[in-house]
Amino acid sequence: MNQTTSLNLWLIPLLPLAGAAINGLFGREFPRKITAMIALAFTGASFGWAVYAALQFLGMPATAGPHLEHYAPWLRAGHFSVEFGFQLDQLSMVMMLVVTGVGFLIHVYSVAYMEHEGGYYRFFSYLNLFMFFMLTLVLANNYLLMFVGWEGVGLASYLLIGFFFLKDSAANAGKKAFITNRVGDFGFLIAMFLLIKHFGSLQYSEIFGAVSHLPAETAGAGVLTAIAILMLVGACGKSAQIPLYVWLPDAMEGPTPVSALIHAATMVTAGVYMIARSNPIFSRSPSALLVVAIIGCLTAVFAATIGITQTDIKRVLAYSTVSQLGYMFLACGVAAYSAGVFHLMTHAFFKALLFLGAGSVIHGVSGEQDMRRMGGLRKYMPWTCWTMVIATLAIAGFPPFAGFFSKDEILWQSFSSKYGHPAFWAVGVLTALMTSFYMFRLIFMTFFGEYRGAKAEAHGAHGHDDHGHGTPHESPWMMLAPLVLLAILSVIGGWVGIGNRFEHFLSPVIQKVSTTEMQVAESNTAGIAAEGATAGHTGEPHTTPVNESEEGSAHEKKLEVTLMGISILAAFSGLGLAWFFYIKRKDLPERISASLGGVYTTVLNKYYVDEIYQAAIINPLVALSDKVLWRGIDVGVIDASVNSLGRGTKDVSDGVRQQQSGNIRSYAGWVAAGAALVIVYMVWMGTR
Amino acid sequence: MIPADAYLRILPEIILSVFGIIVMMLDAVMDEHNDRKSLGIVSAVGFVAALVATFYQTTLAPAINTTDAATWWGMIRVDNFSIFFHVVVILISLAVTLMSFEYLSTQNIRYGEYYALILFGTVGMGLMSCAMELVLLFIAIEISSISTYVLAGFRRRAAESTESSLKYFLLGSFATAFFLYGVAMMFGATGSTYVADIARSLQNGAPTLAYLGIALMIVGLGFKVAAAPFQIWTPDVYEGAPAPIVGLMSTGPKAAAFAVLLRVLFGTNAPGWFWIIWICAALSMTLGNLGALVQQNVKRMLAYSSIAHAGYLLVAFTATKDMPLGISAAMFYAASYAAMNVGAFAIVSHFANAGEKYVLVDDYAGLGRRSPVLAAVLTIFLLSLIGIPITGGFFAKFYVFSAALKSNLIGLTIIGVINSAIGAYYYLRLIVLMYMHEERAEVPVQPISFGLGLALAMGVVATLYLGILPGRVLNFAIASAKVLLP
Amino acid sequence: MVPLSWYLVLSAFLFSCGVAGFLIKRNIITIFMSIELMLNAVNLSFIAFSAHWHVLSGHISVFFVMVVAAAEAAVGLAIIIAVFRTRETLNVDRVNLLKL
Amino acid sequence: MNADVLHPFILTLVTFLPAAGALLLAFFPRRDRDIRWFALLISIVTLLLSLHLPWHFATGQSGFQYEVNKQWISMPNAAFSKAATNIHYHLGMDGISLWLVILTTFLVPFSVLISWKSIKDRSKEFFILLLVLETAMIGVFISLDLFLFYFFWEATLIPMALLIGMFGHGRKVYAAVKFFLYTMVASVFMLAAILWLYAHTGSFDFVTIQQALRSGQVAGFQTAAQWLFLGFFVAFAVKVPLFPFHTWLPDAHVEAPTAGSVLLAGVLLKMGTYGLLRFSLGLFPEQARSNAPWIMTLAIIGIIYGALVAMVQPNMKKLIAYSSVSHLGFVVLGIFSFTQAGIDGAVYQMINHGISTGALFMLAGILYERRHTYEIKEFGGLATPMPIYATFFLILTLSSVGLPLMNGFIGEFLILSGAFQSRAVYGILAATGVIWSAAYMLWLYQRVFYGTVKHEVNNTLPDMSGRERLALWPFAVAALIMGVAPLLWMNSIDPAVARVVENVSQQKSVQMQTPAAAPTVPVTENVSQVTGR
Amino acid sequence: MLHLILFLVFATICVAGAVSLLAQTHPINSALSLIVVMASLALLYLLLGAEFVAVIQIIIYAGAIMVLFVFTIMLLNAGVEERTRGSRVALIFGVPGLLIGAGAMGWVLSSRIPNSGSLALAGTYGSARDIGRLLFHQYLLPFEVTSVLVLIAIMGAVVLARKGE
Repeated sequence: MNQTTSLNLWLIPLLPLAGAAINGLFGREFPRKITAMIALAFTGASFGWAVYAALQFLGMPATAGPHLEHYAPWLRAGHFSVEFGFQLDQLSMVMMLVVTGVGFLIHVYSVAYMEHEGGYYRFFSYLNLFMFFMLTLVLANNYLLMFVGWEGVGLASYLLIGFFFLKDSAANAGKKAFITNRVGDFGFLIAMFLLIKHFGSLQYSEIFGAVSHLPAETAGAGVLTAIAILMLVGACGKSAQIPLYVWLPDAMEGPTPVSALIHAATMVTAGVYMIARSNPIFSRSPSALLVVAIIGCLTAVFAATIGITQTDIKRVLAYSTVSQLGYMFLACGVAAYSAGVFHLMTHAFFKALLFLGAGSVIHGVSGEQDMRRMGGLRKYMPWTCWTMVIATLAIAGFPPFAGFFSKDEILWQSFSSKYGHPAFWAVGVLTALMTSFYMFRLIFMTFFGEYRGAKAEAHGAHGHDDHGHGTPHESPWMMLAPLVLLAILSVIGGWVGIGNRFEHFLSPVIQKVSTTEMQVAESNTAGIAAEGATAGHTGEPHTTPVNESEEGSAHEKKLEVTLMGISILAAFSGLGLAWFFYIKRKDLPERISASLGGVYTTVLNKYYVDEIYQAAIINPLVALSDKVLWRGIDVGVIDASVNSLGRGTKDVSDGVRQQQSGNIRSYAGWVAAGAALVIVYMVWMGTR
Repeated sequence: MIPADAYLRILPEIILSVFGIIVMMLDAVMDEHNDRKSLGIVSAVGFVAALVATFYQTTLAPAINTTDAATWWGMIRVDNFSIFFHVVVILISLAVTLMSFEYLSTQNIRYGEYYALILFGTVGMGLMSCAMELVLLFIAIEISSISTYVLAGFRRRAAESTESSLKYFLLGSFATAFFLYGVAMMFGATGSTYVADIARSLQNGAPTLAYLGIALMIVGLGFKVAAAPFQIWTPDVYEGAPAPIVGLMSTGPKAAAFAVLLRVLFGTNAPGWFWIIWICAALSMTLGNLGALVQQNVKRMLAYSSIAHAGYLLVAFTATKDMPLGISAAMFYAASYAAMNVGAFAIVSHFANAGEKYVLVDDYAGLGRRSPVLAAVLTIFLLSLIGIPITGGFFAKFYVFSAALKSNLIGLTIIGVINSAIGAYYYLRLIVLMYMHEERAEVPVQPISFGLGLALAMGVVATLYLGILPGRVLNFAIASAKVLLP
Repeated sequence: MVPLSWYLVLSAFLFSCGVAGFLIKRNIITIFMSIELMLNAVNLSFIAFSAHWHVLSGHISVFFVMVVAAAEAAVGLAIIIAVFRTRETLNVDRVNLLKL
Repeated sequence: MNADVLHPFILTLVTFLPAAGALLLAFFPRRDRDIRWFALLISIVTLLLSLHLPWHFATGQSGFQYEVNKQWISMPNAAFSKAATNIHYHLGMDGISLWLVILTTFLVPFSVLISWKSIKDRSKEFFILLLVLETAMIGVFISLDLFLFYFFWEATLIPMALLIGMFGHGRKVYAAVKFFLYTMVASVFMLAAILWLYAHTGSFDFVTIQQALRSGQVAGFQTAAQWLFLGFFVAFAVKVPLFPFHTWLPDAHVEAPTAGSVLLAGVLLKMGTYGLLRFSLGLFPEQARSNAPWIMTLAIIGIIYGALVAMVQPNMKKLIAYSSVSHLGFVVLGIFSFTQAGIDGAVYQMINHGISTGALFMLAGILYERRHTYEIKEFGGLATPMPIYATFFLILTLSSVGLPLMNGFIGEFLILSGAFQSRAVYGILAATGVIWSAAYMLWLYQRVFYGTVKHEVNNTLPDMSGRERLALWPFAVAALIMGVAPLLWMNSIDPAVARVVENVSQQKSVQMQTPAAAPTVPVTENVSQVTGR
Repeated sequence: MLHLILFLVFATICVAGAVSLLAQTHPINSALSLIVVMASLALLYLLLGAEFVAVIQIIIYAGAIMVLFVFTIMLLNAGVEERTRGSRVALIFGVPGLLIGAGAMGWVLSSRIPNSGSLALAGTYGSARDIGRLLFHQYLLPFEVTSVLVLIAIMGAVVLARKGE
């Protein structure tokens, strides 16, 4: 690694931190303009520096490998030590750019969106704080530092979800998010302990270096599997996968920009990032990968079904986020990390866009979130409408929108990868269909048909205060500009993936696995890489371990095209269905839902998962702590026994006291008795 | 024919007796109706003089032989041991005298005999610590006992006082008879009443008679030091007797009696008493503490506590593997116990008020607010009784137990430490009441008079000195322990 | 020719009688008398022993014991009088104000 | 002034300055203002003096520094040579005690500040007790003579009990007595053990005894060792408090005055863990090892149990008290993991807990001054009327939850990794603590600060005054610095701990050994083998 | 031989007196029986050659002390002692204890005497002169100390018995 030029990566996270600090400490006194200025300035600067750094990095020779910067030791115990140090490589670069870029746009958006909210400075300092932690997460060069960001973003999201803390629901959501994440972090922690125990370090370079000498754990599970699974737990927490996804929908209590930034674009994808980052470990544990894939599939389809039934616009998006994250996990699960990251990126664009759009809608209809009371907004807010349509096309996977490329890549990999399986593919397609269905449902319900909202709408649930009149209205340009930019990105964002350029770009980060039966591939990784470089346009997957013969690749091309076709078909049919139900035959949905009855309500109520958790875990736990541990053991057993001991002593002492009858003759009696004992004993002693 | 040396050897006793007589005379010529503070001052002077004399005695050579007139034919022996106890008892009596000025006036007792009796009693105690002959020992014991019998009954119009006096007297003389019988048996066993001779003849093997004698003497002395199972009289007597006198008899005669016990058990090669003392110690500690737990009357509570402390002190006796250590531990304990207990009773007597109305634990509620100084001082004494560091009580306990452990008396030590933990509770109760409760009934508190202040000061200084810099006293004790052993 | 032990046993018996008197008699004065009896018993053994050892110190001891007894008697009776004044009784069982 | 001149006296000075101040205070007229200011002055001077210690502390050195060793009491003793039998005035500090002393001197001035207004009645007594307590606490941490140690150990008891009993509220007497008796009863066993050691080694000197025991010359040690260990252990376990012995803590905390709670949680509990570390491990390594399993189990029970019980407390202070049980459980766990990391973390966690929990108690006290209750249900929505207060509370909550870049995290992480190394399952069980702590602290925070104001009175609550903010700022900052730059502390802690570890593990100290199988590979290598260039 | 007879006679009287001391219910009778005991003891002393002691036994004890007793009894005109329900402890523990202790002592004194030689009718070595020499020579200190004792006794008696103010 060459340390010739330092890119001062530390600036990138620290600038937002500075912004956060300034706003946090002195923001109370500032006018809103200044606050906004500061927030934008610092995030913008950080974005700028990120771009600069990225360019510098790309300028470096490809052999250079990751660009490392070591600042200071952080903590040390014996021989074990951790440092403050950043690492810039292809993967973190992508993340960095997404975070700073999308983050900046969302900052801009929020300036207008939050115009009328209380605690303006608080909001922006939190938002900047989030940027800081997120960037630390992605730039860290060791797991502990990543964990810092990991927990930090959790904190930020806690604060932002609970931003409207006057609402109990918001406060609850924030707490729920933090604690659920903590459950995940617990797994992450243990994973780190295992790493320490077995590699004596948390530095990526050292760990992966050490790992690269280990064979894959094809036979049974070993340390690496354990580590991988535990990391997966962490990832599930952050990225809202089954079973820890429950916090994300509630997180929608936060202001919409927050949902866009944290709960769609960036934070929730941290899990995917971590898995991709740890690919050397995951790749060596097929079983772990399988688990990842399965969880991904389940989450994807599960969330999608819920998404279909929701009527709260933000919740629909929330569930779609969950399901898209499932997609990314699926990708990682089939060892197609680059595909996962690719989808991560595109998803960041269009999902952010969707949320911002939704926010704009909500803003426009003065705080209403229920789609059943919207409709026909097309004519009131065209910009919002069309940008959102673009995003929808993207997420639904219509070519040539961004989503298409990434999603198609995932589907293909899930089918063809060494770890793939047709079942995965099938689920993927099904999900794709549902996705496009509920997304268009959203579009139709919101923008088409008649406006169903009451004109003089009472002010919004979260105290959102619009400009008095009830009629929907387009949002100010400061909110629209980001929409437009993101829309553009949602269109062209995917093109970088054409011909596996993206995957190829990431390949330095993805470590090849040397499994016993794969010695061949291992031996000529160079060859593969080279061929990949030349045969770029064939869209030939590189992580696919199947042998590299010409006719094989030709046959594969056919296969891939067919599959592609099917997925496109799925997208279109989703659109069709949505159109059929929500434009053509508006009465149908009710009927169907009625006919489905129980099933429908179950799904509508998100399968009662929250209720089940509440009843199965939380309530028993609280009851246990209260009734058994505290009142039972603490008060009932320990204190009681101590007190009874004391009482016993008192009783004994009363007994002693009773001997003081006050009668002289009794006393003499005692003395005589005592004397007798002494005498007898001594006589015995004397005559022995 | 009697050399001057001989008189020097009993100089403190002489001085005390002279002052006693002076006090009697003055009392006779004084007017019935004015209080006897002046006499108190005179006797205080006497004690100081006696103290000086005692210190002077350190220059004497500790000679002992039965033909030498200079030691009254071996009747007494002036050495570190006797000097140690002389100092202790004289200081005790001095403190008690000082605290009595105020007490007598509040109880309006106008008998100069009070002071005279204390003076003469001190003579007895002094002799107890230096007598080398059992008959003289017996007389000395009787002197100190009889004077305390009388003093205990000094609040003549109070039924409790006379009753306690009676109980003390009857049971006391009962016990004395045992002791005397023991003396007779020793005499019979060895043909002499001189400690030295007895020691010599018991050196190699003792006849059963000697065992019997020791047993009877232990009974008698055990009673005097209020060790279980002969402790039973203590609470009643202490409750009834006038507070300052309780302060006196719970420390002075007791210390002297311990001196005698040491003399008898260690000075005469007495055989076979180990387990008796062991059991006495364990019993005293346990019964004393348990009894004190539920007491409402402070004097009674302190009485039980004094039983417990006698137990701790006896623990030191059982450290026979390293006798000098054990003996010195016992001596040190006696001294520090005297310091703290006299102090405690000084406050009790000050606080008791006319007719000893306020002697209940609850009367002490809120004392910390009403007179912070008094409360603080009492707290120091109580902490010392509990055995909290920087107080003499702590170091004494510490030293005793370390001596015991040096002789591998783990069992006894465990009993001891557990007891000291139990004991903490009832002393703490008082502290808690003083500081953490508001007063219930309006209980008057007089300003602290000069005499009392002096007595308290003595107590506090002694307690802290023994707690923080016990070194010199310890070394003195060790030295005297060495001379005690035959 | 009387063996020493006879005297001693006699003294022991008298002593025990004294103790017994303390235990069973109700009248304070009588109790006090039994204490005197105990002292007498002790004296007897003193004398016996000094006869046995052919030394006079035993006699001296007896002399002192008598003095002590006298002193005790004086004080003791005075105490008894004082008690009688406050209590109007000589029954020891009734003198139990202080207890527990 | 030249530092070296000071070295022989500095410890004595730091230790007894507060006591001297208290003595002076005793003769003050009862004018609260002067008394307060004087107490503050004394405590601050002490703090400044104590800062001399880390300043001139020879980092990286494991031995005791600033040692003072004077004969104090010569206990005559036939069985041993006179020299060995003296009770010494032996002070000295290593990296472990250093920071505990600083913690003490750091906490006291703020305790004075926080009691500025709240103590109106008998403030003279209050500050005297406070200063005396400071002396005793410092003494505990730096005395290297067992007698001296016990001396100070017991000396902390009275002032604390009185502080609780005189200036507390509610069932203060019950609490005070309970506190006193629990600790008293426990510590007499330690006394017995100390006496045994003296009786058989003829010395009270920690180092001497340690060497004597290690040499194995001490007669009958093998049989007594287990009992001695337990004797010490019980005393410390009650102070810590470890799981079954903990019930005195909540009562003591709830009823204690704010300053009392701060020092109780901040320092007194550390005396227990410090004792475990210094004496239980230092004197009885074998027993420590053989007893570790059940002690660690107790610690883990304490962690989880304390957290769960804390979760359901209706009373703010009780909640924090139980959280202390949980936190101290971590410390004990770390200590008995016998790993460098674990013990490093334990020591660090002691300081953390002092900072964060101390501050939390201060905050609770501030609230109490305004509303005279700790009942959580009395509050709610406080973030609106008192935002600054809410912010401080949040920061310290996070530090106690163990958020990275806050002090709490460093300690917990090291402890857990240490525990994990020694026994994986313990590490895992204990790690659940991170979930619980988040649960109860955030729930508390939500119930107190979020939502709309439920009780009218709370609308008018004034936010933190300048004095209060002055008292809290240092804690928040310290929490942050300790999280970001732990090395400032670790550099002096690490060597001292290393020595402890070495002592307790018969073979050379076990640290995080890097397996020989995986030599650290330069990154370029493993990347290039992928790219193939 | 004579010695033996005399011993038996006086011993019997002695025992009888002691027993009657216990048996009598009126203090006066008890006092009288105590006097009997003392007198017979005096004679036993004579048998053992302790003339001086025998004499003062009569003078001091029977003479002074018992008179004092009788005087007090009269003063307080103590009647027949009423049979109050005595203390259980004295009977349950005291009496058995007494019996056991007495038994042990008796056994020791009867059978464990070092050289259980018999005492001849000794010469007059216990004469007043010898006693006097001893008393004012070797036992001078105790003798002087007794003066303090007596002084205390007087004072105590005065203080306690004096009519209250």
